[in-house]
Amino acid sequence: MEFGFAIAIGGLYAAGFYMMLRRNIVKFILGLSLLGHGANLLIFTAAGLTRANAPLTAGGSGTVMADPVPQALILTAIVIGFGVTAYMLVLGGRVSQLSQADDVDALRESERGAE
Amino acid sequence: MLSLSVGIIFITGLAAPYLLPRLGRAAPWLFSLIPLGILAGLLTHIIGSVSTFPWVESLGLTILFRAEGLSYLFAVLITGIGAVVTLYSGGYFHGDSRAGRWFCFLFLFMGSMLGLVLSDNVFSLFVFWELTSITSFLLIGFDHHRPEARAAALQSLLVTAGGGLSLLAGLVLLALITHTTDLGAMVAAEIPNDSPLLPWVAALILIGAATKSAQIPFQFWLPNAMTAPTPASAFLHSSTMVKAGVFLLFRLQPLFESISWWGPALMLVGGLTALTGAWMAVRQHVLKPLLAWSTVSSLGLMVMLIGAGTPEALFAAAVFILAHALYKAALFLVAGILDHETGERDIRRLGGLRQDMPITAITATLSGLSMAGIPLTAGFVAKESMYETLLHAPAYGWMLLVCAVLAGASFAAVAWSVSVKPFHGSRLPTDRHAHDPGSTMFFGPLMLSGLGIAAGTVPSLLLEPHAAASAPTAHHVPHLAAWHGFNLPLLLSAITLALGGVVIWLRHRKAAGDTSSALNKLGTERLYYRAMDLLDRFSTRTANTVQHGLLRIYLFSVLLGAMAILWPLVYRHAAPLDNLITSWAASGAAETRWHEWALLLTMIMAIGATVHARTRLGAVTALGVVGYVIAVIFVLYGAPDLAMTQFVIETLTVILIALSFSHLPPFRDLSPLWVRARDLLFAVTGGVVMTVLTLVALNARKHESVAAYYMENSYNLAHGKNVVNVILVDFRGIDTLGEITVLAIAALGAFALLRTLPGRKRGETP
Amino acid sequence: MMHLLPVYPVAGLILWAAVSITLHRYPLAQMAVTALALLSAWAVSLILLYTATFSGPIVLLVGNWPAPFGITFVADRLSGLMTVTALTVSLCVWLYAAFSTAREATGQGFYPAMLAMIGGVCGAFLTGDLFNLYVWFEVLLMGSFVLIALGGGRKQLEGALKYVSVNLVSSALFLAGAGILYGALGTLNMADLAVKMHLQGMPMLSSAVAALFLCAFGIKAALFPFFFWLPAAYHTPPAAVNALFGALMTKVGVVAMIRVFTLIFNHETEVTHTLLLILAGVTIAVGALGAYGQWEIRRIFSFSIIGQIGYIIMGLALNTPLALAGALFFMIHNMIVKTALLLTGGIAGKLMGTEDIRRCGGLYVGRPLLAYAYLLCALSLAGVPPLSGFFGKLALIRAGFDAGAWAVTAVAVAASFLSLGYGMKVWMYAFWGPLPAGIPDTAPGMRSPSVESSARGMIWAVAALIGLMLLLSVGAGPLMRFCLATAEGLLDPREYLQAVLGQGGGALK
Amino acid sequence: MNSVILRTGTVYLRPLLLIFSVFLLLGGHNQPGGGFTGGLVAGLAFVLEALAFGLDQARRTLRVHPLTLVGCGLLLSAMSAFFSTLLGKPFMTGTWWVWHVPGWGELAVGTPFFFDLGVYFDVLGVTCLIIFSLLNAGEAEGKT
Repeated sequence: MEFGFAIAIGGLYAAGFYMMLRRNIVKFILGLSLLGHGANLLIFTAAGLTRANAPLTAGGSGTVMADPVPQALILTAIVIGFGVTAYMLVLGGRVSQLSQADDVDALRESERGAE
Repeated sequence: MLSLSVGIIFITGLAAPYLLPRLGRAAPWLFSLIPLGILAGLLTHIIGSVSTFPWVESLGLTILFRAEGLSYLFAVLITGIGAVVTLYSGGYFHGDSRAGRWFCFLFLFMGSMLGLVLSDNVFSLFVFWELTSITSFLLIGFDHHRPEARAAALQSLLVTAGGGLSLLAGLVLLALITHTTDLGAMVAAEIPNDSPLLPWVAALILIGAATKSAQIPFQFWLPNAMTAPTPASAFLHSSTMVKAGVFLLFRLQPLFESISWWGPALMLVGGLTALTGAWMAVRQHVLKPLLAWSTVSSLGLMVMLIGAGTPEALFAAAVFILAHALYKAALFLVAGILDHETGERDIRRLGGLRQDMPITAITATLSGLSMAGIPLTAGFVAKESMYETLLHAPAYGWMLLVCAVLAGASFAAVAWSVSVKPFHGSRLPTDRHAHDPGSTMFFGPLMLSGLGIAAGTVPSLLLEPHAAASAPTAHHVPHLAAWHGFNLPLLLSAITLALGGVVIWLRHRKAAGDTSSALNKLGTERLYYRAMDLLDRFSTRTANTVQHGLLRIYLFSVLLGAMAILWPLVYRHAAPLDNLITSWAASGAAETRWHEWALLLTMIMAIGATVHARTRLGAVTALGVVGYVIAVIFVLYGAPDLAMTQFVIETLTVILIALSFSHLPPFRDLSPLWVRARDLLFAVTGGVVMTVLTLVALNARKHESVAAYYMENSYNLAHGKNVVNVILVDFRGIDTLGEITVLAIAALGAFALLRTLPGRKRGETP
Repeated sequence: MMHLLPVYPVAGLILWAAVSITLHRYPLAQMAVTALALLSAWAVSLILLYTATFSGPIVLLVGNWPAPFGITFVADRLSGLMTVTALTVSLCVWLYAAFSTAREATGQGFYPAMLAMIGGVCGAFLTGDLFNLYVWFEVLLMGSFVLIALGGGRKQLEGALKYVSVNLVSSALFLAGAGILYGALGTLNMADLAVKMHLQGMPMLSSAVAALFLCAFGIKAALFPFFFWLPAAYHTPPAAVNALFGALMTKVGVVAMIRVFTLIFNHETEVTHTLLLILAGVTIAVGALGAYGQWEIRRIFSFSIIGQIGYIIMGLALNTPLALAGALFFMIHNMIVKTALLLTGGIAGKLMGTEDIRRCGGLYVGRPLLAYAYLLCALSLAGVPPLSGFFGKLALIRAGFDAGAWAVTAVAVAASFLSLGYGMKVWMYAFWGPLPAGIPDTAPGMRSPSVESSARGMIWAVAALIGLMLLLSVGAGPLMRFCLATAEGLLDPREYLQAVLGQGGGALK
Repeated sequence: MNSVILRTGTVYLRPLLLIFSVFLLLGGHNQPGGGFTGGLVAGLAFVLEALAFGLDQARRTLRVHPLTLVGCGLLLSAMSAFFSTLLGKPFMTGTWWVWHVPGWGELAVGTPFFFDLGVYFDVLGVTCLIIFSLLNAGEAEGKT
């Protein structure tokens, strides 16, 4: 299964990279999202996959449980990622509104004047 | 005491703008008492000869002052001429509102210069070396409202500071070779002759010294720097700053003797500089450039003598340094008086001023005699000793002699132009009513030129002791006398004077051509401008190439860089990867259940759909599917908390995207096919890197982890059965504190961004 | 007291940020709260530095959980020094902001974002846990994202977008690296990681993961080829924000890099450190050239940050005590001087109405104090002795030649010529030069009374920074000794490991 | 968004979501859930309301400014983290009050709970603030 996951992670990263290199601002932000998914899945996989029970200690000592640490890390990362993506969406929306364009290449105003 | 002396000069400088208006007319006199006092202290040896002050010892940077030998000679020169220039400045800037600033810069410069020559630690020497560059920059650009003053200041700064960096590199290397930063110890240190670094050190230091002392090919900045107010020119360009390079070469000469090219290089550079300076000097008509080019020539002679390298040559150089300082400072000051009182700088329009300005005329004549090298002057003694030395020089003697004679001839011509031409002949009309200046201005130059004559009359008293002390090996020092009888050097002197006369006659006959074109003929200045221009264009192009403004190209470069760094390192481990893959393909594939395959397939299809989507809604939906699949994976692998969070967040994200981009048109294909192909290729490569990295990481899995501790103690110690939640709020609770801060600030930012909409009043709350 | 102090500059600032968010209707109260927060954190950081210097690293086990399990906060010499510097600079920026941006940006989250950002910076310096470091990075990034876009028009938001985007890539890489490290070594505590790395290592992985971190931190530190976000965005926000960024943002990346590469990834130095050295050399050259090619004051000095980051990374890459000490000294100096310069640029821009030096002039006559302030800072930045920039440069050059890194050291020396060049370029045009003809009254601020009074207030912030710079120059000896001790501690981290993990950790190294 | 289904659904869904969110919050320490998911679910309830009945209605239901909610949530979390230092224990040490409730077992309330409560309010506030701001901006744009 890990092998399949490794491919999926590669796919997520590849799609993320590709989308981030697009000129459309929405695609670009979706790309960032994909990249985040890739990173989360990478942590999840790298720490070891087990089809085990959720890490709830009520089940007694005998049961095999999934590693809770990567779960906690990913949860933190997901939430942070959500905050950042939300901000990024608002920012992207404002920029495209101000620049009257959905084309990332049009955003060159701030770097004019160095001629 | 030495540190204190330097310190006092600096403090006076900083306090000058404050003190000046409060001291009134007495200020220049009082100010000049400070260098004078230090001079007296040095001469009477009341001020001790060594003084240390620790600064950054861990780098070998100690302020170590030692007033011995050459340092002592220079210290005497700097304080003496400094006192004169200070007094003179009082008259020159009388009533000028910028006088306070002037005295500040002047004293800072004086202190730096004094610190430079007294330093016996290479890094402390460098500190003061750079300080002189900076302070002279401020002095040269003092009249910053004039474009040529600004340009000259910048030029002098860039040339000398650029050379300074070369010097720094050289000194650091030297410290590396000799294992000391003490100048005295360095010179005495045993350096293996075959040290491969030593020639580099010599070259680097030579560049540093050549820039400072205006040697070819860096000679151009000095005449340009004549836009400085005259007191600065007199101080910087006659006696102090430009001699710093000479000073350094003088001190380090013993270190580099073993390098075969060292002496010849110095002689070549010095000789060429001497000739160039001489040639340029006789073509000038304006007072200060005239003196400036002759200074260049003199500096060349000094470097040439150091290159000759014998003790006699070094001694002759020291005598020449003294004599030159005395007459050149006085002449610069005289030039300043002429400029100040008549408003005229071109000697062709000056004449017959001796009736109106008798004291100035006397001062000029005395110094002029010394410069021309007429017997009974310091200049004569210096010239005699130079000729004497060169006659006995071991190598290239006659060539050097020719240089010296030609330079001497030009000095004679210059002396005539500055000290005879303006004062004799018919009185030419001037803009202002010419008269002798106030005592502050004439006192100093008169003293200096008088001293020049006195030194020439009794050289054994006034010149010999100082010069002798400076020669590194004082075992055999030629005796200096006002008159050595009729000998070969005297004949050479006569020839020199005769040649000088010829030059004067020629100059008198024919009004020389345009001086500016002559300036340009030398080429190296053009080279400087071309280099600066090239730098300008190259840097602008770099800036524009690097910062083109296209975000996706930035991202492409960043990712490309990251992958270029990652790939080889991941690849190094890829060798046993075949095994990994085959073993997983065998065992992993069998283990994998059908719904897992289905999930993976769904995810990959959803990823593809996200990339390929034609509409925004399609892309967002596909992305949502990716998120939900990941959530299902979390459920399957024992992470219900994650799954729940992922579900809710995915939903929210979809709502957010729908809300924030409602105003945009549908997707268009903006990039041409080849760009998409390139990006796709790159993205796939990147994905492969991450896949391989994951596989390698899986292979390097841990055997034990901190998780066991959490499992064990979650309920007993932290009262919670859900270990993930306990980690989040307790074991690693501070992560969560940071995380909710991120959320809070993100929301705040989004709120602030959306509040200031175009067409809406600011400050309305949603 | 040590139960709280090492975490106070982080958690305290967040607490105050929360207070100031709650006070979102009262801008003046927000300003006061910020001052209170920064001052208290500053005082705490001084205590931390003092204690760390004289009685070794202070370790706080957050939540009272033992070392590799809970999160530790470690105030050693490095983190103490960096925290003190960061907070000192922040206080000066606060002073400046109180006179300039306050009226424009309060009520829009300026102060909470600033507090969060500074808190995140301190967290990144003080934490002893790798994933926690990621969290603080995100906190400071989020704060900076908000600050850089606050109240902005089109230009500023475009810059902000670029800034945000590239930095998010860094976060993704960092996350991947942290995940892989946990997977391989089963721990996230940096000291524990160091020990485990030493004992069992990651046979196939360590340099690849090191490279992952190199890229992640390299983006934040604006190293070549990751720096593009910096010149694209830094000059767009108000000067106070620009100065805060210039002082803190890149340095956090550098400090993280120093920490990680001296503590954890110090085994395959021939790969990682050589790579760092090459990148440092190119960064120095491109940074200096790029800065020389600009024409606006804050653009010049924003671009030049890149070059100076190169110097610091060069020190790290050389991996000797002297080099690291030089890098640290250089960094402290740079944080102070760069802030002062960016603020000076802001004042000049306010006075002249433009920051394009070709359209400026006459500031030397009109504003002598500002001019001298600028001159001192620009010279110090160029490493002209006896000002503070010289000592770090000298140490780095010595260390570079000592290590035989001829090419990089030569580049470093040559680039400092360029830094003098661009410093003087500004001086020539904006200060010494006359107001260019044909520009109708470019200097509205020279006469406007409101700009007048705020400029006077703002110059106090610059004056404080210059005072610090001079202090750094005069006291270079003790500070360099301190940096050397810090560097030795970094290269031989026994003390750190022992402090965090107890005897068991110390015995291993 | 003026669909009747949405409105009718929201009327029933909203209280359910809120109760569910509280359940997630309270149970989070022992079962899947916690402050985050709780806060997000609660936030979703208000988002639904705003979508169905309009922004003003949602604002009225929420009563306080979302930003205040964000600030207070963060403040509560931070203060509960600081609490233990008042007792002379390291920062963020869990302080627990344990009661034995007859017929139910042990009831433990500690600072981590208040910390989680802070998270709940923070996340709730954040969700509402962002969505409300976006909706508000959309409305403003629609008007102009």
